Order: sequence, then C-alpha cells, then structure tokens
Amino acid sequence: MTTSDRERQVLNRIERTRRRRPKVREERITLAHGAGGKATQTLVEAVFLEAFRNPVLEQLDDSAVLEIGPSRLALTTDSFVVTPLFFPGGDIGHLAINGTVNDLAVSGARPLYLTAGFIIEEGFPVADLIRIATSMREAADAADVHVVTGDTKVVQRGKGDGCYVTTAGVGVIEHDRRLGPSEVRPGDAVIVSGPIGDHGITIMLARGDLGIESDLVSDTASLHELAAALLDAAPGVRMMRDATRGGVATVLNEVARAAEVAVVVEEDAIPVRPEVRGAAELLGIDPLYVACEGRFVAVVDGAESDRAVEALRRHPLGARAAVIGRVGEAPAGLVLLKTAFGGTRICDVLVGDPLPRIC
Amino acid sequence: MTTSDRERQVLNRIERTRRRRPKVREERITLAHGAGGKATQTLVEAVFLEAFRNPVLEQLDDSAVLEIGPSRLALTTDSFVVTPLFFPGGDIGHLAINGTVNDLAVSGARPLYLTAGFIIEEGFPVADLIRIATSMREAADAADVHVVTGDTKVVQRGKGDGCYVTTAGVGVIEHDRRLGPSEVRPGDAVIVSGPIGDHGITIMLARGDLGIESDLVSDTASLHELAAALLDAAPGVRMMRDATRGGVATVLNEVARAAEVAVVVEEDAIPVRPEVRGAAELLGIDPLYVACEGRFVAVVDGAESDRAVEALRRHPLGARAAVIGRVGEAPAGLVLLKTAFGGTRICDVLVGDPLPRIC
Amino acid sequence: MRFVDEYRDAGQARALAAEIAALCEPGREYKFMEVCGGHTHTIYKHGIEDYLPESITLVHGPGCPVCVIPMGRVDDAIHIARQPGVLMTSFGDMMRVPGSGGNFFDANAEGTNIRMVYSPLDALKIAREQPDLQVVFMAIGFETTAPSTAMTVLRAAREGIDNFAVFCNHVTILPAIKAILDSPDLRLDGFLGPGHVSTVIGCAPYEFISGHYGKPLVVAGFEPLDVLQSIYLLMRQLKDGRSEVENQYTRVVPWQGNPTALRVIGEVMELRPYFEWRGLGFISHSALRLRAAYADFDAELRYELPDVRVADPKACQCGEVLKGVLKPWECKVFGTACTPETPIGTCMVSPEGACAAYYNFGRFTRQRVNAT
Amino acid sequence: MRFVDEYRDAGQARALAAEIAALCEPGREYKFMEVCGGHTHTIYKHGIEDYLPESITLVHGPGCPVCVIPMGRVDDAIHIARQPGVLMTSFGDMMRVPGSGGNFFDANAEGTNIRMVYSPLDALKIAREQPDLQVVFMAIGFETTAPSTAMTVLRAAREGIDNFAVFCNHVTILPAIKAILDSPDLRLDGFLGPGHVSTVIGCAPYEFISGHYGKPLVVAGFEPLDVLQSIYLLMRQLKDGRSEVENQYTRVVPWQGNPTALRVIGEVMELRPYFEWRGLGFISHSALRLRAAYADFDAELRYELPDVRVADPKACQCGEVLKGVLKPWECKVFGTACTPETPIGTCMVSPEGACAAYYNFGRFTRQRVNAT
Amino acid sequence: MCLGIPGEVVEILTDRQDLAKVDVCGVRRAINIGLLADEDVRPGDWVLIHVGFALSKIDEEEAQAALDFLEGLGKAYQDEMDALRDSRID
Amino acid sequence: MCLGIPGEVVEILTDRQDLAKVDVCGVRRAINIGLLADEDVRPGDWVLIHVGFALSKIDEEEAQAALDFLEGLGKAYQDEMDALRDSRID
Ligand code: SF4
Ligand code: SF4
Ligand SMILES: [Mg+2]
Ligand SMILES: [Mg+2]
Ligand SMILES: [Mg+2]
Ligand SMILES: [Mg+2]
Ligand SMILES: [Mg+2]
Ligand SMILES: [Mg+2]
Ligand SMILES: [Mg+2]
Ligand SMILES: [Mg+2]
Ligand SMILES: [Mg+2]
Ligand SMILES: [Mg+2]
Repeated sequence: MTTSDRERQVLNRIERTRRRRPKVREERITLAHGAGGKATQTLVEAVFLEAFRNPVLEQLDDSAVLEIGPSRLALTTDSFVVTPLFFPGGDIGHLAINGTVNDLAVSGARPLYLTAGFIIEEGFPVADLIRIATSMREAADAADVHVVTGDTKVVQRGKGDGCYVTTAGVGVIEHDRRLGPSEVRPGDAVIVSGPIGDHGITIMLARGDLGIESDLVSDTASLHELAAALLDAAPGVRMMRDATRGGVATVLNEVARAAEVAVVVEEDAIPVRPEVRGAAELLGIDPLYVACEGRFVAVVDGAESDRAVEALRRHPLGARAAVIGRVGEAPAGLVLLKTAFGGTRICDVLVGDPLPRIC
Repeated sequence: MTTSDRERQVLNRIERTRRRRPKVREERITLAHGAGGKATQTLVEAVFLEAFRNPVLEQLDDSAVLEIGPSRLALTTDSFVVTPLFFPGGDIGHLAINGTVNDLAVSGARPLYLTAGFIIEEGFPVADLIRIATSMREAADAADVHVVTGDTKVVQRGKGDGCYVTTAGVGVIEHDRRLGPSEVRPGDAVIVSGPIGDHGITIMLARGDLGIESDLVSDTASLHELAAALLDAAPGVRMMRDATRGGVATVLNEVARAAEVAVVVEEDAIPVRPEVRGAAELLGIDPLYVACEGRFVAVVDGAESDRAVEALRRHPLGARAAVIGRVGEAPAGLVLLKTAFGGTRICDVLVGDPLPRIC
Repeated sequence: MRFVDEYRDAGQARALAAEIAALCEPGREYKFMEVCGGHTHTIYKHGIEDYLPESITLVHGPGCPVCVIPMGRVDDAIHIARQPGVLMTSFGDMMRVPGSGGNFFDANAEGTNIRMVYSPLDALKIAREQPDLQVVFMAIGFETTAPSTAMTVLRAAREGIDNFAVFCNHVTILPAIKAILDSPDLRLDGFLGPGHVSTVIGCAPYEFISGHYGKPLVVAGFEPLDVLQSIYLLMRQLKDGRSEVENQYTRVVPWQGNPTALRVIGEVMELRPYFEWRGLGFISHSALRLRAAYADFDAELRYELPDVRVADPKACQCGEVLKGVLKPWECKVFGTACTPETPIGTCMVSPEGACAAYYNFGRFTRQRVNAT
Repeated sequence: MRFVDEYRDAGQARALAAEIAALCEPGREYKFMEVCGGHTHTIYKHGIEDYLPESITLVHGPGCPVCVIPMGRVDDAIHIARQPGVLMTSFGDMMRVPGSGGNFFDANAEGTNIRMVYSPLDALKIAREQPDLQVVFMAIGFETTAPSTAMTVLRAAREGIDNFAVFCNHVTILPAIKAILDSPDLRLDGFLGPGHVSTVIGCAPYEFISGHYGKPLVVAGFEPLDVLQSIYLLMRQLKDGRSEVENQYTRVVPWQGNPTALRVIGEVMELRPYFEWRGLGFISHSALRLRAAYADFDAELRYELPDVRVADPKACQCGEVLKGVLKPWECKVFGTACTPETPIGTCMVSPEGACAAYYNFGRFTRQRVNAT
Repeated sequence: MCLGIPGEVVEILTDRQDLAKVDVCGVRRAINIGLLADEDVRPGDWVLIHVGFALSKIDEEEAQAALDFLEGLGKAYQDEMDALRDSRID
Repeated sequence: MCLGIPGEVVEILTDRQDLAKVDVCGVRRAINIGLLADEDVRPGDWVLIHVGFALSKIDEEEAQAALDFLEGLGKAYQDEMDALRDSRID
C-alpha cells in the first residue's frame, strides 16, 4: 500500500465518521452549542430531532412546510438573544422580524403573520422596550407582515440580559416548486445575494471591548422581495437559505451534505466589504463563517445563473449579488474553496464560533 | 347631593378612569409586568398593542384567528420561564406544549403543529435538556401535535436561568362559530373545567423556600379534547379561555370588560382542592388569582349549561367541571363574587402577583 | 377548614343581622371603628356590610401596619438595600408601599435585592445559609408580629449569626387608638378590638377605652360571623347603656394575652420615645426598637440611615382615612390618581388598607348587587 | 489589502512553481520544515501544496504556541480561574485546548469566568475598570508575543494595578528547533524560519542551524507567495550547495530584530531552567517566567498551583506530529476520535495546529481537486 | 399582615422541640411554637399561625360555646321565619 | 497566534504618545507603538500589528524590491508561456 493509498483510506474513514449519528459528549451546555456551528448542529440533531422526530422536522429547513387543508404553509421560529440589543444598522427588534420573515421567504413562502414572545429582565428600561417594539413594527411594515399575537414574561434581574425576543411566523407557499438543499444537483450555480459578514462583524465591534472602530452597519433586512424576485426569474431555483449563524460556509456545507454533491466556491467571487475583511483579519476569523442577517445563499440551475443574478441586482438589497461557485459531483458532501492564489482547500463547518450572541 | 349620590359619582368617575387608555408609568420593567395582572395588561396594551396595532392583535385573545386562503387558522405563542424547571406533576417541557396547545384549543381550533425556541444558559446539564425535550414529546404525543421546527440559543452563565422555552402553535378551525369574550351576553352561564389553582400553588411550594409540604401536583394538561367535547355538546359556547397567569379572576374580568356585562360568581360553586385552599390561606393569597395550566373558563348559553357540564365531566380532565356563575347586565364591566357568607364583593384584576415565574 | 368555615354560615348571619337590626333605635346613627386592617379586609371580602342596616356605619381604623409606615422609612429600607452585599427581606405586603422614589419592586428593578419572606425565621435561615450576604429583615407589624421578630433576634444571638440584622418598624396599637379618641373631628360609638393583637396583649389594656373614654370595645375574630357577632355585642352594650371590654374571640384570645410573647418582646425591644405614623404624624411611645443588648442586630445602628422625613404627597388623605374621618371614596384621588396599580397612599397598597379593600372588593356592591 | 493581496497572485505563483520545479534534481526527495504554525495555516488555507512538485514535502514544525501547551498548564489555568473573584483571560485560541478535565468552555459551563481578549492590554483594562475582580492573563506565545506581555506588566507596575496578574507560558523557539535537529528520527533539508518571531529576535540567532547543523534556513513571510519564494530560496541554496540564513521577509523583518522588544522581554522575564512542551517533554531553557522584580504580577506565585504533570492521552501522537515525524493523517486517531470538534491533542485545536489545518483545509484536496 | 390561620399540630419535631409540624387543609409546615412554651402543645391541638409562629392555642370548648350560641340564634331565627311563612300560607 | 496584520498609521494619539490609531481596510484601532520607540512612527507609516502592539515598521522599499523580483519572475514565466503557445500555434 502506498502512502497515498494509506492517506486515502484514512480520509475515507474520516468521511464515514463525519456522517455518523451525532452524539453530545459534553455534560453541560457551552456557548459553542449556540454558535451555529458543529456543536449546535450536534445538539439539535442529538437532542431535539431525536426527541421530536417527524418527517417535517427532519428536513431541518429554514421553515417547516405544512399542508393544511388545501394550503401549503411555511412555519418557522427563531429566538433572538443578541448583545448589544442596539447596534449600528438595527436592533433586536429588526432582527426578530427580519430573521423570521427571511426564514419564510427563503422557503419560498410569502410571509404573512408573526408571533412575538418577549422575555424581559427586571429593570429593563421601558423606553428601550418601546424602541424595540417600534423597530419591530417598522420591520414588519417593510416586510408587509403583521404581528398578530404575543406573550410577555419578566425574569428576575440576573436571569436574563435585558430582553430576549422569540418570533414565529407563518407564510403561504403559492407555487408548487420543491425547494431545499436536497434538490441541488451537479452543474448548478451558487449565488450569494450580497456582501457577506456585515452583521456579525458589526455586532462584534458594537460590543466595544475590542476597541475597533468602523463605519460598518448590520445588513439586517427582510429578503422577501428578493426571494420572490429570484423565484420569478429562475424556474430552476433549487434552494435558498439565509446565511445567519455559521455564515455562508455553514449553508454551503448543509447543501453539500444534503445533496451529496461537491460545492466548489471561488474565493475571488465572494463579495466582502473591505472593512469586514479588515476586522476579520485583525481578529483572525474568516468572513465565510460570519453571520449575515440580510443575505441569502441560493442555488440555481447553472443555465439560469445570469438571469438569476440580474434579477437580484435589480433590487437594492441584491445590488451586489454574485455567482460564487458551482456544484460538482465529487468529493460528495464537501465544500471546496478555490483560493485567489489558485490553490484549493476544504471549507468545513466551524466547530466553535468566535461570535456568540449575534442574533 | 346625598352621600350616596356623591359616592356613586365617584365610582362612576373611577369606572371611566379604569377604561382609559393604559399608560406605563414605571421607567423600568418590574416583576409585576410579567405576573399576568394589571401591570402586564398595561404593558401589553401600552407598548405592544400600541406598536403592532392591527385588527387581529387587538382581540388580545388566546390565539390569533387568521383567514389564509380558504382555511381559518389559529396562531399563538407563549414563552415559558418557570422556576423550578421540574416540579411535581410536570416540567417546563409539559407546560410549553400544553400551554400552546391549550391556547389553540380554547380558540376553538384543532391544534396541529408547534414550533419550539430554546434559550439555554451556559452550564445547563445536557441531561436536563433531554428530559425537557422528552417531556415535550410526551405532551405533544398526548395532544396529537408535532413539533416541526425550532431554534436553539445559548446565553452566558448569569444571563438566563437554566432553560427558557418559547413555543408557537398553529391549529385549524373546522367550524364557523365565533368564539370570544365579546360574544358573551347576559343570561349565559360561566363554567370552569376543574379545580383551580393547583399549578400555581404547586410551583410556589416546589421552590422550597416557604417550607410548606403538600401532595399537590400541577394540573398541566392539554385541553384539546375537553374543548372539542364542549364545542360538540353546546352549540351556544360563547368563549373558552385557559386560566393561566392571573387565574380565573383575570379571565372573568376580561369577559366582563370585553362583553360589557356583569359576571356574577358563586364562591361556593368554585372547585378548589383543600390543599390549595390551605396553602393559599397560609400565604394570604386568593385561589381565584392563582394560575392553572390545565383548566379553562368557558361561557355558554345559560340554557345549555347542564349539557355542557355533563359533556365536560365525561372526560377525566373535566370530572370536576362546574357552573360557577352567571352573566348579568349590570354593573357592566365588573365581576362580582357572591360569598359563601351571602355577601357580595367585587373581584377585580390583580395588580401584582405574589407568584412570579410560574410558567 | 375547621375554625374558619363554621363562621361563614349565611343562615346564622341572617339571624345575627335580624338581632342587630332589632337593636337599632329608630333615627339613631351608629358608628363603630374596626381598629384592625384584618377586619377591614374581612368586611369587604365577605360583604359584611350587606347584612348591616343603613344606620350602622363601619369606620376603618389605623390598624394596618403597612399603611402606617411613613415614606421616609421606605426610603431608609431602600437605602439599606442599596449597600453592597445586602439582601433586604420583608413581608410581601411591603413590596408595593411607595417611598419617595418608588417602591421595593422599583428599587429591585434598579438593582437592589429585596425579597419577600413568609417568616422572619426564613430571613434568618437565608443568613445562616448564605454567610456572604448581609441579610436585613424589615420588621413591620403590631404586637401580633413583634414577638416573632423578637424570637428571631434571640435565635440569631444564640446562634451567633452576625450577617443578620433587623430594621425594626414595629408599632403598638394603643397609642394609635388613643390618638384617634383624642382627635376632635370624630364621633364613634364603639370599637371592634384587634383580635390577633389581643392574643398577645390580652383584653385588659383596652379598659381605658371603655372606662376613661366611655366607648365599648369588643375584641373580635376575623371570620364574618365573628365580626357580625361583635357588632351585635357592641349594639347590646349600647342598648344596655354599658361600656365594657368584651371578648367575642374567646376561642383564640385569652383575657390575659400571651405572657411568653410579652416577655420576649420586652427582652428584645423597648419603646421608642416617638415614631412617625403615616398620615397621623409623630406619636409618643408608639413604636418599638431593639434594646442596646441587641444592638448588633439593629440595622438602624449598622447602617447609616438618611432618616429624612418625607412629606406625604399633597393629594394624599390617608391620615384622614386612617383616623376614620374620611371614607376611602371621599379622598379626592381615590380610584383615579390613586389606585392599587398606582397607589399614592399606603392605604391603597396593603390588602388590609381601607382604600385597597374598598377599591378591590367593596366599591359598587351596595347599590348594584340587586341589579344583576 | 496592501502588503497582503500583492503576495497572493496566482500568475506569479505559477512562475515560482516553475522555477522550483526546475531546481528539483530528478529522483531526489526534499523535506522542508515550516517551524511556525502560521506557515502551516497559510500552506493549507491557500493550497500552496498544489504548486509544489511531488518530490517536495513540507513538514510541520513545533511553532504553534497553543499546540505545545501541556495539559497540566491548562489544568493550572482552570484552577486559577476557579478561585473566588478571578476573571481569567487569554487569547481565543486557548479556549478549546483540552486539559485533563475539559477545556475553558467546559470550565465556564461549570462556573468559571474565562474570557477571550484581543490583547493583554485589554485584560489590564478590565482590571483597571473592575477593581473587584482579580484579572489573570494567561500569556502564551513565542518571542512574537512575549514583548506584548512584558509591556503590559510594565504598564501594570507603573499604574500600580494590583488586581492584575500574568500566568506566564511564553516559550522560546530556538530550543525547540534544536530539539528537533537533535532527534534521530528525522531527516530535513532545510527550514522556513518563523517570520514574526524574527521581527523580534532577528535573523542572526538561526546561524547555528545553517552553521553547526548545516541546514539552510529562510525567514519567511506569511502570504502564499512569501512561502513559495522561501521554498525557492531554499531550493537555490541546495542547488548551490550553500547553507545560510536568508531573509525572504525583508519588508517586515530587520536582520537585527527589534532591540526594544528584546530589552523589554529581558527586563520583565527570565529563562526558566526547564519547561514541559506538549508531546516534546521537558526542554531546558525553553520558556520564560516573570523576574522576581515583578513577582507581584506572577499568577504562579499569587495562586497555589496544583502543578501536576498530566500524561498526554495514550492515543495522542502530537509529539510526533510536532517533531514532523508523522504527518497529521498518520496519527491513529486523526479525524475519527480526534477532530476539531473533539480534539484529543492540541494540534487539532489551534487553527495553526498541523492536524487542525490539515483537517479543516487540506484533507482530500490534493487527489480530488481535479475531479470537480 | 395580622393574618392568623388555624392549623392542627400533627407532630412535635423530635430534634427541635420548639418546632411543630402543623397541618392546614392538608398542607404542612414546620411552625415555631416557642411562644407557647407554657402551654404544652401536643399533636391534635389546634393553634393560630402567624408568620411562621404559633401565637395561641385554640380553645375548642370556647369555640363550641360560640358556635352553640350562633346556632341557637340561627335556629330561633329560622323557626321564626318558618313560622312567618306558615302563617302566610294559611 | 503569531498572526500579524499590516495596518496604516493614521494618527498618533496626542494624549498617549505610545498609542497610534491604525487603519486596516477601513477599520481602525488604537495600537500600542511602545515597541517601536526607536523608530519615529508617523501617520502614513505601515506597521505590523500583533495582539494590539506594533511589532515592526514595514519597509516599503524592501517590499517593492520583493515585488519587483516576483513580477519579473512572473513576467518572464508569462513570456515563456506565451512563446510556448505561439510556437504551438505555429
Ligand atoms: S385614596 Fe390613596 S391617597 Fe387617598 S386616602 Fe386612600 S390611599 Fe391615601
Ligand atoms: S490527530 Fe489529534 S492526537 Fe493525533 S497528533 Fe493530531 S492532534 Fe494529536
Ligand atoms: Mg434560516
Ligand atoms: Mg427559524
Ligand atoms: Mg433563522
Ligand atoms: Mg401568553
Ligand atoms: Mg443580567
Ligand atoms: Mg390562554
Ligand atoms: Mg399564547
Ligand atoms: Mg397561554
Ligand atoms: Mg434558527
Ligand atoms: Mg443563572
């Protein structure tokens, strides 16, 4: 057996290991379990999927797609625990609306109605709560959705962090296309709707403890129009997913695994603002793993990629949309990055995330 | 002007004051804002209703009732922050499912799908999380609903209290009756589905700091079958509402105000377990204001009250259902209690609640 | 519930009501003061007034220990709670009593740690279990409650628990009654005596009321039949032209009180020269403080208190209500600016406060009951 | 990004690759060790190996300061963090390094307060702003990082900040290289010298390598063209039969290093007689500690440390990987039991660790790239 | 505040003679009986509970006497009412 | 860990002579320049940043020289490739 045979054997063994049923080894929850990377994925699959298992949940998509009577509905939820609550470009209220609207939108649904649950810490300024509620209204108006029911809890000082918001949303799916990472096939094109990482870096800098100044603002926005535009323009849309916790890299890995394809991304093609890159270099992190709250990754039929990007670019939120890669056959289940330098490397799911509490 | 004329004038002025648009006077959130009484109501109306105002939300019902395509759907959410997380008769997992199922059920909907958002504190034992998820599954199975999507966040130690759960739920309304407190009219009968206050008192005692021992267990249960049975048996059901934070008294006040009627309750007729009464007497609280998590208040056409109670009693969860009062015309907007002693008193909404963090 | 439910029988109430009515002299108005807030609560909670003829008026007295705490003392308590490491504890009733800058909940919202306890012993237990905390118990109450505080201090001393202190606000009932009897603007025909205070002090101390002031007093229990029967006994005395101290509540109150409790109070506490009562002003020898021997447990000595006298809000007429001069609804802000949600005065806070009891339970009932 | 993007040009890389290929003698195998983990990271992150002929192998060296921290030191750090009032700080890289009972995140989950900082000065800032905390900075790193720690200690001393201490784990690069050169089981043809260490120590100290051991060394920058060019320079030396210390990274590294930095290190720190390196065992004079003059800031003196030597897990072959004897994938647990998610060894933790870099970036690429 | 609740002593705690387990409608709490030191409190006795202390022992004879009085009054009243009604029916 | 990032000095802080505001791709941070005490750091200079400290001043001439070398190499290679291609076309 040659060295490279042996290496290949080892690598195959690793791939088998990677696909094994996840197991939570820790006895206690750590921040990594909430950071959106591998630990989160493991926790969700080993605890929640295991407990609640049903065919809809198994998709682990942005939204659950439900058939209720004659209607196809999308249902989703997210809890928001961002710190700081107010940051350049938005606040937890914008996130709470846009995040849920986006999970509906990228599922191909027209977002309609939202619920809002507030967990407020004793001592939280009422003026801040009003500010959050006002932002939510603004964002809801912009997304043309309505907050139709809610709930309020107050926890003792020291049992919360100002205000947590959980929204759930319902949308209606008015077409009969199937969307989802498992619809992706070789030859498809991978698109991002705009420059990546603005939100995560903005939050990190907004905490103030890094002493880094910038003019960055969060990209939080509601993507329902952009998603609808893409669906209109490209019949061959395979999937869309908002690149939140875990960033674009995590979405791409989900695609590669669900569709058993290779996703090959051109580093050069990925839109990243210079400031995002600068902050990321200073901190030693990779923008591909940094959260956005107003960008999605879409995979479309390779033949439709130009049309798709043009449609996105016609909308202000998609002005810098770009094809960033292609889908191939092998190595199945992996994301490869062609570096600007001309090399190729793997782009795996992140284990821990340097950015907790970003949404 | 006689003394009693003057008194009457004052009282009328007070009623006008009571109906004024609520205003949050505090600068900071206190525990009272989460206790389900007047302060919660004020906060919800002054901040959230004010910000999100729309005709569905304005109902402030257990669920929002939505027309989506040809379907009538109910949508609801609740956040659960109970302490302790595990208590006699259940845990936060049971509450999180049953609470949302019940909000759907009492809206006349058949509960179908739930979402679950977890906000977990760093350091929380994974075994406890699994226990909570397992309870949720149990409760979901019992209620014949599915948890189809969810979200997980982790907050730093000291920014949470173990685990908070927010569920949202969707149900379908398969009849065309209108239910709601404003449907109530004089002559109707007021029913509770079982003995009141078990949950709230159980939680309070489970905290251990009162040193009171009892064999009480929480009444947490899913009421979908009971609600369906009532709808079947009594075409004249006006409204149902689960008597959670704020207890039966708070529900009755909502009815009195929404329908502009007087609700007159017979103290003797209210089912209360002796242990609940004993603990309440020791602590100086009134079971009418203590939360249940598996009881509802229903108002039905007076002529159907016997049939309604019989139908409820056929179900184990309704074995001690009882008519506890009647709806009258005046004094509109008030709840009166005929005491066992033969006197009459007002039964208003509670300002503060001695029981924070019960659900 | 034994010793409770038996005293809530509507049939017997009707019988008593008939007897009382029979004792009324036509054209005469009767005014009785229930000294104790517990009675005020019972009267409204059970609707006792429904059984009384129009000619009998119940006047609410000063006997609600929460209601008589002046704003300055609330401020002092919050000041103590703001000291580093302090856990302030008190009974639930205190949590909503307004100080000049908000109540305990507001203070907690701004960072203090003020918790309700069921018993002063529970506060001591926290101190024992959490030696890093400085646990202060804000003691309030009349003679009913003072023995519990005293016992707790004795236990703390015996166990040498040095992270425990008491912020003592115990008041005594007799000077307050005397102040009312001395006030020129009130005419009363008799008193319902405070039943639970009397378990401690007994019945004899009230004899100056029946003797010197010539007003009958009946020590009354807290169930509705107790109250009705006590009114019946008062009416009998008036009918007979007697002025005596009678004990309706014999099942609980021994004539001589509880000597152990009195001894314990005396061991741990002494009378203050004077104390401010909300709405009533300064009353001599009307409150208790810890004796020098227990100075180590005295929060007033341990913490430097601002001890600023805060004037009651201008609109507040609690003094008149506490003296029985005004009915709650006669206060200009009752039910509008002053509600249980936004209390201006203390009487709107405690469930035993006359304004709260009337607002929460009593308003509207008399004239509207028959409408439904 | 200036001084970065210029060194990532694919065209120039192809040219360099052609030159390198041209320098290869047919049939000869070349093995170069990149001493520094930063280089390992660059190599995999940019796919530099794609430009190298099969006959050139890059061997990953011991220059990842996170990778060389032994388990016992992690345990010591957690022990310090468990002391009441302590806030432990360190660089993000340390958070996931396993001790014998878990890593810093696990410790936090059980109650410690260990936070990442960007700079030791940030730890000092926290100490300044929160005098109630005892802020400890766990210092790790080679000569690149030691001056920053030293400057921070000097500032703490100047400001008299007494709630600040340093848990010093600084190591020095030369003894580690020497240990490798002395190890019998490794044949190397040359070294890529650590670029950022050299900004401090300069280039001269490496001359024993080219002289005594006869191995060429090129101080290399961290952009991919820097690395390729340095390999080219090494190949040239071999071709020319030279063995010298060369400096590829002249834009950043002065030949003489940074005298101020060296002076500051020397003022605050001194060599330890010996120090344990993970996988490499004890190496003499290979690490720094605070001098006696700064004992007040020395966490090792302030806190009683268990200082227990913990054996590396049996399966762990980090030592062999750090010495370049094994390729990461040759470790028996690589990618199965030992993954970035569940690291057994330190090399799987730091992004500069050879195993992590190979797992995260490198695996599969060489043989699969052309498949897609 | 002056809330006092009757409860039945079910047990004197062996390790703490000043504590008794008291039952109120089926819930139980340890209550300090130090203020009744002179009264020989035993299981079966009823006491008045206030903020965790027993303030007095309930005198069952006195309670019965009071009830007898009230019942007598109630019965007399009822008889009178019945008589009144009978007389009306006639 | 040995991560070093080039940044441009945009300002020496007037109140703290050992601190400089440094710009990296449009984001700015105060960086300690105490280790470059002998170097006379000024706005417009580029420095290598490591854990909040400037470790060395970047020598722009050296950088240019290196780039010139690389570009020369690249150009030669490109010419050769072009020649190769041309020769093939022929
Ligand atoms: S209404 Fe308020 S202010 Fe007026 S007497 Fe009552 S408590 Fe005092
Ligand atoms: S695979 Fe893990 S244990 Fe093996 S050498 Fe690498 S880091 Fe060490
Ligand atoms: Mg999503
Ligand atoms: Mg979601
Ligand atoms: Mg989402
Ligand atoms: Mg709710
Ligand atoms: Mg907090
Ligand atoms: Mg409800
Ligand atoms: Mg709800
Ligand atoms: Mg609910
Ligand atoms: Mg989510
Ligand atoms: Mg906590």
